[in-house]
Amino acid sequence: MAAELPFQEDGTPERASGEPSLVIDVDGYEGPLDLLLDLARRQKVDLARISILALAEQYLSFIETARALRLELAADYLVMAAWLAYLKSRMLLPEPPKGEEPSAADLATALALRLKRLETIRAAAQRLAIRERLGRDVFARGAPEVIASSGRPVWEAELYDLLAAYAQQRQKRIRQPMSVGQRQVLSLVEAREALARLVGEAGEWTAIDGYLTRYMRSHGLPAETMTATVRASSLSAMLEMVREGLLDLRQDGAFSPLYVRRRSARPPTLGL
Amino acid sequence: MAAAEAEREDEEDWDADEALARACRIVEALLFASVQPLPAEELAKSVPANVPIERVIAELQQTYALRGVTLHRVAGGYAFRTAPDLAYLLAPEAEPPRKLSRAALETLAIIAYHQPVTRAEIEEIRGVATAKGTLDILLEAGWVRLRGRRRSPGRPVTFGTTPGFLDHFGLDQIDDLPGLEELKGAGFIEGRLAKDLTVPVPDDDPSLRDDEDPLGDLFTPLDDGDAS
Amino acid sequence: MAAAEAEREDEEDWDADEALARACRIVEALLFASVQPLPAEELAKSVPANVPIERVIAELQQTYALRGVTLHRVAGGYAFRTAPDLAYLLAPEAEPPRKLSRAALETLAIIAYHQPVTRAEIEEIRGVATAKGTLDILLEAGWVRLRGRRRSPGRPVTFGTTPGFLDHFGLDQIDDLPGLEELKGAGFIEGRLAKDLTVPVPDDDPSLRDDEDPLGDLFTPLDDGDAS
Repeated sequence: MAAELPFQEDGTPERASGEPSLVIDVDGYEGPLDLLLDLARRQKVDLARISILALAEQYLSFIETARALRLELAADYLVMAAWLAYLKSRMLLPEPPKGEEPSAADLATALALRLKRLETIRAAAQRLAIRERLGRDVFARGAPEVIASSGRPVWEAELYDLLAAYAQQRQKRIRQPMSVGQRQVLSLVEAREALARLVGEAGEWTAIDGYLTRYMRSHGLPAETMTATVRASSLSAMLEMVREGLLDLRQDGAFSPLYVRRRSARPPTLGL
Repeated sequence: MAAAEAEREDEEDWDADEALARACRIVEALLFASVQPLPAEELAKSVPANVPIERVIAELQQTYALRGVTLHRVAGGYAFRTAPDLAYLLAPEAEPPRKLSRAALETLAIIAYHQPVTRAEIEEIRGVATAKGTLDILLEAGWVRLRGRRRSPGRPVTFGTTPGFLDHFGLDQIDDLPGLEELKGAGFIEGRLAKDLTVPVPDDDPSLRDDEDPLGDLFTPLDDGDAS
Repeated sequence: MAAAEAEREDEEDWDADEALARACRIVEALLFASVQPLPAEELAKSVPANVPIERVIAELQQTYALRGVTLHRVAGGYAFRTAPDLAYLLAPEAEPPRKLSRAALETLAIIAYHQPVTRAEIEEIRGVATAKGTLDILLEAGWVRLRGRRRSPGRPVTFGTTPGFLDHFGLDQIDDLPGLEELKGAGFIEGRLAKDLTVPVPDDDPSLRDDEDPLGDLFTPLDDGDAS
């Protein structure tokens, strides 16, 4: 009974202890240390005498199983797995001559101590939770009176309340006016429609810039905000139409004007 | 046989005493914890059925008769009250401290961070009109004071915090108030910060700023200053 | 002569009894009136100088020991609270206190035992990041407060417990928290303990430690922070 997790009533899923097979239940754990502590408990020995090597192996196999089941693991768990794999290798290999790093044994002890500390504080928290609590187990006077000499303020306010009110208020107000204006774009579909009309007109090489300028003016699209999107969408649409064999494109040099022409109905040249 | 009967009677008495004592404890606790006086029928519900509630109340009234707290019949029910001769210990007219309203907290915080600040500026920051009573409460509590007048059209009154404000909130100096990074670090502000969210460095230096004039005529009603 | 002396002694006794009874009534009235625990020094101010306050409290504790309302020693003072065994009668009336999540409870325990403690230290012990709301719940409940800043890189805020924490959990002083030996005795901890793992003696002394700075001086003003 002493080995039971003290917090199971908190909606944490029941964890089987001492079962040989691992129960995959990542959601039930509060992070990798919690998982390690649970695995350690299954060794049924005092944490100070626990086999860290065995613990590392169990943890790594847990992670492997979880991955095999394609469970999504938080990065924390993977970081711990990497560290334990490193620790395991350090423990299995002969200890190198004294260097900068702490020895494998020190690392293992530190981990055992950390687990013990978590277990201890959990026990302490549990002791706290079962104390008689004001407003649950014992009650104060329901209709208190004010003592003459108390000199207590008429208004109650905590620094926490003040800061919370200020922060929320400022944040709320700042957020309110922020609205993302709708970006004006010429969609690819629209660009293609515009070009389809051009295809009808352009039997000979026609400068695309002039055509697009006329198109924008006739559709009431402001040049200062729309030129870039009209150009980009039109170019994409044109390339698509070239691929489909509807258009020919010509440009005599870098940055020189782009010309477009309806492709004649002759079959494409072989080897092109 | 007579002895056996006497013993049974004793036992019954003992049981009855026990039940009465338990009923007294229950009624005592109920009356102590209750916000309002409790009527006898209400109390009777929690008491063992074989104990008449009148007995319990009579017993308690007697127990407490000479104590510092006595059992009174008030407003159709029963309640514990301080014994009348000890009334001098209490401040009967004083109300128990009330929680400062949300609006008052916001206003107070804005004055603390943005002082010297006018009522119009507070409203600009909060985005709502400040109810008349809100500033009054802060002034009365001694946390906020009139500093001076802003040198601008309408000469509105400027507000600032007092030493009493620092005292109440356990601040050593006004710039103990956390800045933006601290508010964020302590979890008061969440999420991505809006770029234009700034928190001024609070300053309650009592000397007037360049754009402040002395209050001057205190008889000019406060509202006039805000009229423009 | 002997008779006269005896009479005077009787009279003195009677006076002393009278004074004690009166003091009991006064302290009773004060403790009934107040929701917050009152420290003995506070109570002593209202009591005749020749009556030691300890006597009064001992007397009251005895008087109320078996009643429905009992005298508790909490948060460094005294308070009347309903007897715990009657909670079942009162709980349905009262608004139940917010249920503490496992994370909140653990965080609270870490703060209580290790204070002053930073958020990073809490996370180091628990091995997980502290969710945004967890500290909020504890701060809002008034059990935890911002103490100061750790004099270390990043100058993190330190947390500690409040008198409200003691009151809520019925602790007189912070070192009434169950210690490690006690935890072991109660079977919560199995086996022997590594030497350097002792639970620290909890200490909520509000004065700052050697490695703590006041909240204030170190709050970096936002504008400065941006500039650097």
